[in-house]
Amino acid sequence: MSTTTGLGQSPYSVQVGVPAAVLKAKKVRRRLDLTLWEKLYVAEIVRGLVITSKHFFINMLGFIFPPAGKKRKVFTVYYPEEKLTLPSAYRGRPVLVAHADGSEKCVACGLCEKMCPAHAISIVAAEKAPGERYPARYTLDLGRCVYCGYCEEVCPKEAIVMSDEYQGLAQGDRNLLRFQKEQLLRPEGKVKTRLYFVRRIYSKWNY
Amino acid sequence: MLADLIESLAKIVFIFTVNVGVFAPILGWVERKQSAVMQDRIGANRADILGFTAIGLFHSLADAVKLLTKEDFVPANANKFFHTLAPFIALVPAISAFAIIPFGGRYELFGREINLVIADLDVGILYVFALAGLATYGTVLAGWSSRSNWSLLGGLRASAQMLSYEVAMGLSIIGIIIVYGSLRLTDIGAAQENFFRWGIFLQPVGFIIYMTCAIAENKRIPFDIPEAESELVAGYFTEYSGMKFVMFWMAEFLEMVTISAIVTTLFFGAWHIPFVTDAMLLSWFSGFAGPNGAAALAMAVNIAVFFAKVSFFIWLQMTIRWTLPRFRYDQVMRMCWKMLLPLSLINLSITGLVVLLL
Amino acid sequence: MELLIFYAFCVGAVVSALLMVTTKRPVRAAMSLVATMSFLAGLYALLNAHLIAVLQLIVYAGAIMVLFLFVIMLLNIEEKEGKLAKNVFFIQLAGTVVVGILMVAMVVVMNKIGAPVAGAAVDETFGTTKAVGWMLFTKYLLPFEIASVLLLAAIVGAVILAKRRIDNSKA
Amino acid sequence: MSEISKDLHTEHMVINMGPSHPVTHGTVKFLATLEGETIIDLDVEIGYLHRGFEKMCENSTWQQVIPYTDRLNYVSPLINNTGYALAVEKLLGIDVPERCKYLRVIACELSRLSDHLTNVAAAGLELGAFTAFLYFVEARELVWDLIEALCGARVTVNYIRIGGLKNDLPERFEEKVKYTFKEVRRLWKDVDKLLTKNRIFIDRVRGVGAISAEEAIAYGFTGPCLRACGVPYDVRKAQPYLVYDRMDFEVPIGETGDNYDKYLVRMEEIQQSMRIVEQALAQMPDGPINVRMPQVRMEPKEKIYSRIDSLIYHFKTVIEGIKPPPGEVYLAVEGGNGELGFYLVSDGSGKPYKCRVRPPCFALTAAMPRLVKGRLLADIVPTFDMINMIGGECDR
Repeated sequence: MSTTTGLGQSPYSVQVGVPAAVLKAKKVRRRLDLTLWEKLYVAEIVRGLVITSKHFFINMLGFIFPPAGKKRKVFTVYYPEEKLTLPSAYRGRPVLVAHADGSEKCVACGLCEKMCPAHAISIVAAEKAPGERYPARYTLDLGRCVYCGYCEEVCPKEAIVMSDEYQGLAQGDRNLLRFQKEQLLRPEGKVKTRLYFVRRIYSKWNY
Repeated sequence: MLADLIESLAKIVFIFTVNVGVFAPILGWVERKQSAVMQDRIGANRADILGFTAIGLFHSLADAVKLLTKEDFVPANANKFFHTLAPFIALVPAISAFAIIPFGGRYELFGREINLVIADLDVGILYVFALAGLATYGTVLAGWSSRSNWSLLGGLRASAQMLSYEVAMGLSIIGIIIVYGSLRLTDIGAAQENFFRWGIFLQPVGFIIYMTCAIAENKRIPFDIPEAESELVAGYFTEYSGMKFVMFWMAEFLEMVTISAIVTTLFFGAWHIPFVTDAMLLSWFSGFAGPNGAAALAMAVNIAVFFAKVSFFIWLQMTIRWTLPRFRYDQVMRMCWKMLLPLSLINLSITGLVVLLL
Repeated sequence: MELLIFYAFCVGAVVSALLMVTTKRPVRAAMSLVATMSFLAGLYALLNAHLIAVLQLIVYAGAIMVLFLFVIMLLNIEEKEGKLAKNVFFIQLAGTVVVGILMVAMVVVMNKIGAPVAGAAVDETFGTTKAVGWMLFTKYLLPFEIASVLLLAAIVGAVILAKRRIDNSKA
Repeated sequence: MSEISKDLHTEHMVINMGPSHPVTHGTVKFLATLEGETIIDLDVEIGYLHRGFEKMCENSTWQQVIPYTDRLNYVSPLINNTGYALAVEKLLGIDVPERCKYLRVIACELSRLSDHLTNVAAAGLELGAFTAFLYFVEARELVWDLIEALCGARVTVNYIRIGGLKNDLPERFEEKVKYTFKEVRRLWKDVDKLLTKNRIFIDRVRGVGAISAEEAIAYGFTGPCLRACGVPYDVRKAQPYLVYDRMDFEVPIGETGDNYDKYLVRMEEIQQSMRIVEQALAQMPDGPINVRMPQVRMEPKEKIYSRIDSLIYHFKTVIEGIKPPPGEVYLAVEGGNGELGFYLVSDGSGKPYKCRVRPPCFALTAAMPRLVKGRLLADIVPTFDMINMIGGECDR
């Protein structure tokens, strides 16, 4: 305590070596005492009621006469019937990209497995032909996945991307969340926008 | 004799249906929906029958089914007898308080004089206070018998708060009683036929005090300290579930209806439309409906006007509940004893003086 | 019909009063007293004394008994048997004798005075707020005022006693 | 002592508030000893959300830590990301491009905005003002929409990278910001009207949880709670990082350090944060967002697909991790609750030797008994809300 006493005399700015003009302190306590009018409770309560009932009536009108192009004024979404438009950056469940013939693009290099912070990916690599690797088993434990998007970021083959799928991830049994290669494969056309997004964000501004 | 019995039975059935059958379940929905609209949300809208949702109205039905079939849990250490008794004690006064509130005027129908009130008691408004006093036991016993620290604290807070506010509430009403010279609610209602003799113009301070005390008595925000969920989990009904929980809940809603009805009767012209007397109504309707039809129509108009006013005050109470933060325990007591009580005494003496001088 | 209700209330009042006396659990006793008060209020109401009935409920059942209960809860008195439990037999005997004597006395007095008057015997305004108020502020004004002064004195005395105790405990 | 009070049997009531109690959001337990309703003793027990963050870091590469930091203060994850990335960059001795700095400032301030909105809203909620809560949650939802458009996730953002960023601004971001801030300012005004001058709210928060500046510093307060005591200490001003020295903003300070001042400071900081975002968007230059160091920040995808040297670097960086020189570094940023410090030790390998976090709300939570002792039970509510303890950060 003794080291910090005397703070009242020397402003704190002196102690940290920053001039007071830089700190630009602004007092926020607008008034110390309430006026009698405010002390009576009633005025402020009425003001609060006016605000909330303003919201009430505007929203009621918004339900009865919705603004053009929308169903209602409040922006809550009726989830299963209506769905959000996801931004292009959105990271949903990771999926594997398939070639046109249905085989996976993945070459089982193991970068995603290595990078995954949650250790959700495990790959068993095999060779189709000499020098042509492929994942014999590709297990993605969605119970562990944290949707960080590192797998997509490190993949040198555009073989795994974050899709915009977010449904079907609530399961009673954890084993059902261990997705195998077959469950994860998506045709290239389905994740085209994401592939384009990934390619673009990494190249456009990097240098 | 038989006709009397039928008449009063009809009135009881009507009020009971309106209160327990219509208001209590629907208010649960109204509270959810109104708060949602106030807060830029949509609110309950999922429960449906054959795909028809009726803007969420079926939620009250679903709630009822859910709560009735829910396990009725009693803590191991609780005093089972009082734990079971408490919700009933809370609910019964809330239901029976409506008996003395007039919801219409006095009319001649088929040669019988019909007064639209279940019991036209001479002591009138005092009856409501008596019942409010009994309602305290519900919360106190619930808090005590649960054998939970939160419940006990809630019960203690509830008893102190409800006792204190009863005093100020009683005193705030006396002004109205002096002005109209009667305790009988039908008299007070009839006296407000003239728009400029509505209670709100004669006793504006009394209205504010009564409204405050009534909300405090009903233990709703900003006075919900006995159940303040962020402090005491749920206060005196922390340990209740299922049907018993619903009874506290219903008691709260019914009390809200009663408060609105009393405010309407005492301060907002009861069943009257401004500048329209019952005689005017009768003369308008008798033009095309005959004397009996006119009386029936006038009664219907009275009832409609009365319940419209009641609905408005329910809306107002809900708006207050969803707008304001809650007090602290000591602030509630200070407000009662140091602000409302002196204020109502001053109001009382000024009213007495004015009445005496005029 | 009315008589039946009257007797039902009577029986209720007596039974709950007995329960109040016999039970060893404080909260149960307090609640029995509340029940007695409520039944008494019902009796008053049936005797056309509506104001008294309501006041009985407001003041005794509504306020005073809540305070009783409040105190019992605050003190957190366990549901224990009282200290007198050892000599139950003698106490019961003594109680029976006392109650018996009282009963006999009551019967004698009743016979002397005659049966209680029926409700119809009083005039129309009996028991109305106006009538009671009129009596209170004219005929019985002095006793009324004296009672209020007495109560005030009691309140002041209670405050002083409570305050002194706190001061003492601090010192 | 009189005979009566001697026999009078009184005892204290000990109640457990938490770990699952409506007010102890963030999972903490208060062991309160009550005399009537007055708190005569309070014990704070933390650790219910301990995940072993610091130990986890020691077993992951430097890049892998970033998603973990999201979960520290989960209300303002971008600030945690930034703090960690800056600390590692300081260890590496590298400087990120201009545009990256501005983007980081924008991200940080959006995060601070959501943090303060949540905090003020939750305080209102727990005092019973549910509507004020939902107005600010609505505002926060809009801010989160911005964050989602920027980062791809609302809470677990994982946006900042060592030596750069994950991606650049999305299209039409300025328009969205403009719209969002218009709405946030509208809702801010409504909440301000609902709470700031409401006597009930003032009674609940004014004078409660007051602490002097000296004591606050002794306890290790930082952030809005220290500023509420009247000390204009803000890491963004005192030790400017990124481009905060180019921003024109004010440091709101209070007077007594009570909950009302904390509330006012936070309300004002919401406004200041919006100002900073607008300025940063206006000043932001065009250019790269990542450093040109293949051993730190991976090369663009096209290069990796086409060039063997890039691919080799890429593999080396991912598998072995970034290898900062041995040494130790401490770097603090202004988090949502105060000074969020990262103390990192490197032994030259691909993994942190030690990663220690200085959580601002740990010191604040430690002062809880001092703030509420002798006050009423209900005063725990606003005091704890204004302290804004975040379990993920406090327990780590």
